[in-house]
Amino acid sequence: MNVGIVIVSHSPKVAEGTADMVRQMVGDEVPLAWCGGNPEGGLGTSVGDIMEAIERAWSEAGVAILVDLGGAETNSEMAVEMIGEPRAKKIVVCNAPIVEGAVMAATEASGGASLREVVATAHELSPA
Amino acid sequence: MNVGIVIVSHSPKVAEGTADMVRQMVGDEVPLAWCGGNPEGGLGTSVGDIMEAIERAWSEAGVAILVDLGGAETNSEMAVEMIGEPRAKKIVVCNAPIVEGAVMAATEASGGASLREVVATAHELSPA
Amino acid sequence: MTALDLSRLITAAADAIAAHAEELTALDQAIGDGDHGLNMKRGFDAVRAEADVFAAKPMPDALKAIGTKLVMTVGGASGPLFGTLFMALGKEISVEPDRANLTAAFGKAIDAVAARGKSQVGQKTMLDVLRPVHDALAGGRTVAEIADIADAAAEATVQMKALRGRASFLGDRSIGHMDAGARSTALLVRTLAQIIGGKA
Amino acid sequence: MTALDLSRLITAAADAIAAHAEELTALDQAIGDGDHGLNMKRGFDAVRAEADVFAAKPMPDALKAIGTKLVMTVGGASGPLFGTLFMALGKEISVEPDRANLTAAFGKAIDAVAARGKSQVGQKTMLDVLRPVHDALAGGRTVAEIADIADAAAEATVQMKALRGRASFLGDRSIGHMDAGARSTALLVRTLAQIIGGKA
Ligand SMILES: Nc1ncnc2c1ncn2[C@@H]1O[C@H](COP(=O)(O)OP(=O)(O)O)[C@@H](O)[C@H]1O
Ligand SMILES: Nc1ncnc2c1ncn2[C@@H]1O[C@H](COP(=O)(O)OP(=O)(O)O)[C@@H](O)[C@H]1O
Ligand SMILES: [Mg+2]
Ligand SMILES: [Mg+2]
Ligand SMILES: [Mg+2]
Ligand SMILES: [Mg+2]
Repeated sequence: MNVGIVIVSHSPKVAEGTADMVRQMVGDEVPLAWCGGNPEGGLGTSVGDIMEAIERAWSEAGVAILVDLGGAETNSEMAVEMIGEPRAKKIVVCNAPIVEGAVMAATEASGGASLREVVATAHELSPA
Repeated sequence: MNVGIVIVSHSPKVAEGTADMVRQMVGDEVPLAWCGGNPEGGLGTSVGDIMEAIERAWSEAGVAILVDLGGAETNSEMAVEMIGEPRAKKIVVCNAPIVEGAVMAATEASGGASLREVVATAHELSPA
Repeated sequence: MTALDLSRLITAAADAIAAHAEELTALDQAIGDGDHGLNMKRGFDAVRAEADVFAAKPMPDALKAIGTKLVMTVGGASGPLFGTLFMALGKEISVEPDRANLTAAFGKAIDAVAARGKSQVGQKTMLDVLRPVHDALAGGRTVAEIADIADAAAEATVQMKALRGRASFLGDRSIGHMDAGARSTALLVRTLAQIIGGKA
Repeated sequence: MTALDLSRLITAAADAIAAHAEELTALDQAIGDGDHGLNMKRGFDAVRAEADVFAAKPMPDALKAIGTKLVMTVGGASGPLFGTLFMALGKEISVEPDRANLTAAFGKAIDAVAARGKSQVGQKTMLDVLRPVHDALAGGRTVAEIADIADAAAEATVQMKALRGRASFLGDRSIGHMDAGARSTALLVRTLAQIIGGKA
């Protein structure tokens, strides 16, 4: 089973559009879910939505989360902690750009790469 | 006059959502335009649409273009060449992630930074 | 502390946030994305809506539940940060806390916030109010003094350069504006101090 | 070359792309985003729709206009690349080109494509067909030979690792599949060769 990809943006449009681009590259080979917007639908992120997206993209091989700016990262880390062990140790919030990272991570995941390899591919897109 | 920002994604949703995030940070202080999708509206980019977006975000201080993947970059460079001198030398296609780069570049531009400074801020987000 | 007390504290805190939502948003607009007031109001309104449910629980459970509610409703970076503060406080606090226990628990809760935000004092965040408040608590200051110390600490963020959160995108241009999260923290501290002080 | 000839060439090229659109898309699906057939068809259909307008122009202007049309309509990375090929060809070619002029102009046009794509031979792209075709043209090969050389060159991309374009995201997994842009280039070369050869 391939590693799953979760896309968490402040903007639901960015998250959905990124998922479209990922699907175009990897089809249905990779579990994929996205969420965006605060609990009222404005720009922001929602811990509950992130937890549900992780659920939808869940894979025993692990899940890589791509986020945009600060709050998306903090809320995603919070979501992983609330999901708790044993699953939390198979979920990584990537330090990578959201759009480019999602496409590259998903492409890597579609080839059957491990969570570690998928995350490493995404991290290569960020300054050291 | 502040440097303008143009957002060019394969996905119109990503481009529009990124523009929403930029507006939330900088309001109307920065000329801003976006485009996305191929000439049929599918995922891709359109040189004509990019040229029009540059027109909308035009500033005598220059324009920084943020793009997502390969084709968006090549089509943006083509658009700049077709616009031609004297404006072309005031337009830079940034080597930076689209969402994070657009927010950071616009934030920098809103402070009255030069095109060189705006582009440098975006470039800091990419691996050397 | 009785259930009535906790319910009153919650209501007062949510009222204070709601009354200052526009001010908080304006602070965030100057050097951020202008949603801090809305975010805090959304979270504290949600907490107030279940004030009686929380107040019926033992103090540790009540604080954990309040923290979880904030985490799930705020929608900005401040959500997991304030949420973690309350959740960690609930984990460390006694059912009938005295000042020593409260001080120790508060210190650990601040450490948890710093870990969540990968941040520390001096970076122009809520931590720049939380730490001085903890020090004042540990130093035996009165509740009135603590409220003043919190305000002064928020004021002191004006001259800091932001190194965490969205304001850090502005670099030197973040100097000269008060941090929104520092302001909301001071506001909460004064509100709680007034009620506790009024009672004492 | 008469206006009739150029119009026939355009129509034949557009027909060939349309007939192979699904094959090109399938190649791009294996190691890309699966739109190359659609992209090329969109571009060449647009060129065919104005075949007579282009054919009425002198050769240099016709090629530049065809290139511009491809740039504006293809919608993928192949648009500015094929567009640049035709635009640069139009800039270098004579009104009545002989083989020497065609060869020189084609060489310069390929350089322009390489500059546009920041790419070179061996990176599993259209350049891996364009260069061998230019060499064959320079080496005095017949049009039939040139068409075979183009096909072989496209076939040779199967074993290459992609270093440009979307296929490069796959790293080693790009090996074992033909590059879509190399295939469409070979297709265009054979189509033009057949018409020019049939006429000669
Ligand atoms: N990494 C962090 N560590 C500590 N506090 C932070 C951090 N990031 C943001 N903050 C605090 O959160 C406040 C911003 O909250 P808010 O506007 O609700 O969230 P967002 O920045 O996601 O829009 C800041 O003013 C600051 O006090
Ligand atoms: N940088 C480049 N240099 C040369 N050729 C390239 C480059 N990038 C892509 N190509 C060519 O373009 C083809 C892909 O075209 P297409 O699928 O239409 O565009 P996209 O990759 O934007 O979806 C590739 O098969 C390759 O031959
Ligand atoms: Mg904010
Ligand atoms: Mg926000
Ligand atoms: Mg393609
Ligand atoms: Mg494409």
